Amino acid sequence: MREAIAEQVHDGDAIALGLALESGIPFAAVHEIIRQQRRDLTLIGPISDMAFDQLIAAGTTARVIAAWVGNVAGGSGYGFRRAYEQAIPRRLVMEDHSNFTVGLALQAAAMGVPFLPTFTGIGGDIVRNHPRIRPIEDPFGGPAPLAVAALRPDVAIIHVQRADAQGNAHLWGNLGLTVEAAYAARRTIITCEEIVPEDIIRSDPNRTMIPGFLTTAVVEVPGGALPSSVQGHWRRDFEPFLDYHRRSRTADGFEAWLREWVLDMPDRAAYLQHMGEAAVERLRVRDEQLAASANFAP
Amino acid sequence: MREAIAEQVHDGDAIALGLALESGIPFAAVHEIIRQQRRDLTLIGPISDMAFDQLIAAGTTARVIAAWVGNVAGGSGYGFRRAYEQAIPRRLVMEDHSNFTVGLALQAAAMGVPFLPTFTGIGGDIVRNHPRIRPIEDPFGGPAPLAVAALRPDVAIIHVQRADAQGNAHLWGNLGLTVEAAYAARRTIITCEEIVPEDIIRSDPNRTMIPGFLTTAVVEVPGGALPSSVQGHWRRDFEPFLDYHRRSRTADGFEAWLREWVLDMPDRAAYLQHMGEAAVERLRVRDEQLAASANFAP
Amino acid sequence: MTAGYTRRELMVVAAAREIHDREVVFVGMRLPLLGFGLARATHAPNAVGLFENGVIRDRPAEAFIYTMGDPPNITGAIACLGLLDVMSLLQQGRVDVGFIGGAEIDPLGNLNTTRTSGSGSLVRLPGSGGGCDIASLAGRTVLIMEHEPRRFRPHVDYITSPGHFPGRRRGGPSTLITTLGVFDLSPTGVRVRTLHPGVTAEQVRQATGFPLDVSDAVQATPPPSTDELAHIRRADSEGFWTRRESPANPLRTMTAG
Amino acid sequence: MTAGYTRRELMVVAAAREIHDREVVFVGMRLPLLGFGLARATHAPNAVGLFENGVIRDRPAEAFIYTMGDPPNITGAIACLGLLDVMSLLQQGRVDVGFIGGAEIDPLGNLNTTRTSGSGSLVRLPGSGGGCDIASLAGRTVLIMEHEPRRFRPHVDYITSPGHFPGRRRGGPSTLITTLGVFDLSPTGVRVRTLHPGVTAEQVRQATGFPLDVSDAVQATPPPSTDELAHIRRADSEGFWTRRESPANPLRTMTAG
Repeated sequence: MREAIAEQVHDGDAIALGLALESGIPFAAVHEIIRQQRRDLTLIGPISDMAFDQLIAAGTTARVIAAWVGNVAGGSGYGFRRAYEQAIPRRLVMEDHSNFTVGLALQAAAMGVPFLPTFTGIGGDIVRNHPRIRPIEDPFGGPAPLAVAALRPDVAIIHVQRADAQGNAHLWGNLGLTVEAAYAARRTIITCEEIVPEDIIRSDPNRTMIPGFLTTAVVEVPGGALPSSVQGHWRRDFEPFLDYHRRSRTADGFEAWLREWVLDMPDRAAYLQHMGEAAVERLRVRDEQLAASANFAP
Repeated sequence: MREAIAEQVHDGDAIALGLALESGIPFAAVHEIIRQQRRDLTLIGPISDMAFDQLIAAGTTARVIAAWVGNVAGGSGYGFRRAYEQAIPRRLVMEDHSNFTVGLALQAAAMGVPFLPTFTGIGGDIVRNHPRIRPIEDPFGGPAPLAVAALRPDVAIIHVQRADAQGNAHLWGNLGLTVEAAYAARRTIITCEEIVPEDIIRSDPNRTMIPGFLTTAVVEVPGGALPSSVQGHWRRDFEPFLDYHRRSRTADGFEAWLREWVLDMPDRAAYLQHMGEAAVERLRVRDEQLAASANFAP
Repeated sequence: MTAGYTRRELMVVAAAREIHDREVVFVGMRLPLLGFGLARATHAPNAVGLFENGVIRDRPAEAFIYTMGDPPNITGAIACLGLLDVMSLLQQGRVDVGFIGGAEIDPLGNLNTTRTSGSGSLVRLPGSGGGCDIASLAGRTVLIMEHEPRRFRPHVDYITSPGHFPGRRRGGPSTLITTLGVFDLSPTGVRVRTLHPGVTAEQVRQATGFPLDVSDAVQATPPPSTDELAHIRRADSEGFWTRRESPANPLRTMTAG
Repeated sequence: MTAGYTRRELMVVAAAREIHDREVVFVGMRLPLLGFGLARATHAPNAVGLFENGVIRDRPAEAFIYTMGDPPNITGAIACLGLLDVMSLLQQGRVDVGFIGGAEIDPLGNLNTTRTSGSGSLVRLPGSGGGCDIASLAGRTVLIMEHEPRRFRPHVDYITSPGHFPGRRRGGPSTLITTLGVFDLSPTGVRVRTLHPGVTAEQVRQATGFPLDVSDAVQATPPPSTDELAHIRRADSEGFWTRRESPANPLRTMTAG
């Protein structure tokens, strides 16, 4: 994780993460970015949950391009609010989107086109004087849509259930904007529950959401998305979201939280240890509800 | 099959089929359309293989919107050529596309936008004076792309491995433009190898390529895509493609082929019987190469 | 708690009644989710629910979910697609009704969940999520709000989710369900449909930050039936969404997402 | 068959040499498919192959395939996506090199697979398939053709797959591999790179329907090595693609699709 972030994430980069919305948020990578003190980042995502709030409050972030920034469990993201309302710890530029427009912006980059048309947002303030959204005519004479300009992240960070050593990644459950962002991004970091032999991936090519030639780093980090959920691996852990919500209400509270859960943790293994074995085991999915078999024999 | 075609496919309809390209071509439905003597159809698809050729030669078709019409095994589609070159059995209007532009046209309809931009085809004749493709400006000042107008089929016909009674359909292997067409079409007919209990579908919601509320008819037709392949169920049968290629070289030859394989066959069961049990069994996939398990337990 | 049910339970019932059988519903979390489950269990057994993260369900999750991305909402879903797939279905016009919440509303049904200076100083709210998309693209929308004067404003500071405006292509807010009553929304403004049992016209006028014509003769919101209540309590067995009446509940400012 | 290998085997080797290690290749069927497999097995072990139906492979199928949609091409693939997914990767510029065939070609590398009156009467060909897309969007394209005078025309009747033209955004045909030789293509036209062993300059001039400067001093296409040949013959054990030299072979008019 340490090397992947060191190599792939640079000061000033635009980073897409939290793309599956409330699940599979790559917190291990987020915390490593904070530990490595990246600066002037742009964060891109639909609904970021508290990952963006942590990155903002830790001072890594200059700009956010997102549809919703907060803490799904607690509502407001206090780190986000402090930055936006009071420029603490630094000024934050916000590019507001809806889930659809940020998705279209990523998809335009994924498709290699300058923009995609849409009818969402017309009549509202998101699309008014938006740096990435402009009115456009329908050349076929129909009602005029809006054009959402392509948005190409420098890096997408994506947590999946399994990948092979080449970075071919199987992901199931929530997808959100994961695929669009991986296609759009210049570099893609895959964090995964397990690195598996390539035969596992090849047994189900329709499950490969990210082909390995798009992946620039793959890291095995079991539990790397906790406290968010990972289908078939981890339940959502509610309490850390509420705890973060309470403690991040003040800048001092945030600093204490940050020290405890990020700065004092050398890596994700330490984080899991700090959670405690009982907590980890309580969240681990042990039941099996397997996908019905699909035969790929030729 | 008979009732599904009677209810869902009308004279003058625009029908999308052959969407997964060379596999899963819904020949059972194609032959039923011919038996029911539909007229003035528009056929929509990327690479149609001999399904379009048969529909054209049988006189059902007024117009084709496609990227490639022929017989992948044999090259030329003689029925298509007779119609295009000599208006036999009737005049055929051809709207030429590339695979990408016909896909974008369907995807525009699927997305509910009037057009999608692209850079494909610039400098070539497909996009010149095309009824569905026009130059457009990039409102953000970049190079000017083309706009491909939305194309909404009246019906999409799709063959899948399994569906439940509500039409929620699992499809694996080749996808091509299947999903885009099902989303774009006003009505969707699913033909499937088997209708399964809904629990099978729900065990793997990421495998559901077509949600049932888009499906207007679901028909169990094992072998309904033969002689094309169906991953995990049927190998491709090469000989019928070559046989059709040889026999369709003349209009009379086509008529004899049509009588033998379509008009004299009341339904797909009769078709399989006419193939002969040995042939059917030779094509049936008996090996198992199952997708690696994916756990959906919460 | 009034007459054996909470206001929020009544709001769930009102939400359920906005869903007709066979409709495709863009479901939000919390009360709309419970309303969807209730509608399916009663008068709309063939309704289908879409979630903006890509999930399509024809029945609620079997275990409690806190977010639409929680694993029980995926397990047993009909389909789990991408965000753009369900947004495309929405933009195409395949969604009959969508539910949205907001922090502030104006008489045209414009919702603000982005930023407000209503209380004097600038407060940044989380943003649209999918709210703007549902408001823009669904066949009609049902809005769910806390009924407080500071939330009902003549003009909102920021229109996150557009309400009625001239030239609207489709849809718009049709119904507003609040903690005090149920209201019809149209391009001409807000009209009271029913007030919740025990709520007076004066109370509503006081709680609405813009002029609203309310007569004392308006009918009462039909209370939940025993069956409806039983269903809601099975679905929200801890009363997590339906009984927390505290104004400090931070969930209130969440979007539908 | 010349010197222990067929022309088509030589063409496969020439195609393989157009693929560099780590490149992303839009693979066609037939000779390019064999070329991709050969390149992977020799000098380009990390090349990745995309097929327009959505398949991504890093090694050829284990059984013979007749179309890119045949089941063995899916079994063991890295990924099986939709057509638009791979076309998007192509349009984005993620594909280094694509292979295309055509029925007719002009000196700018424009290909026609749509319709021709070259033989006097109108002949309808199958159309573009993905050929136009690969020609328009790949980082560079390699064209594979039968070298016959009626196919090499000063101007093609219909430009299905655009070659070089002023204002081209990206790419364009870089190499033409024919039954007679290997040629460089550029905005300034066709230049001979090598002629296949035994082919004379005069033969090429005769077989090219537009003026072409060919010197007798041009080098010979390097023949397949023993290893290369062994690999090709394992991959195409029936000689299905590599030994059918009959001009009646109907497959010749197929596009890359």
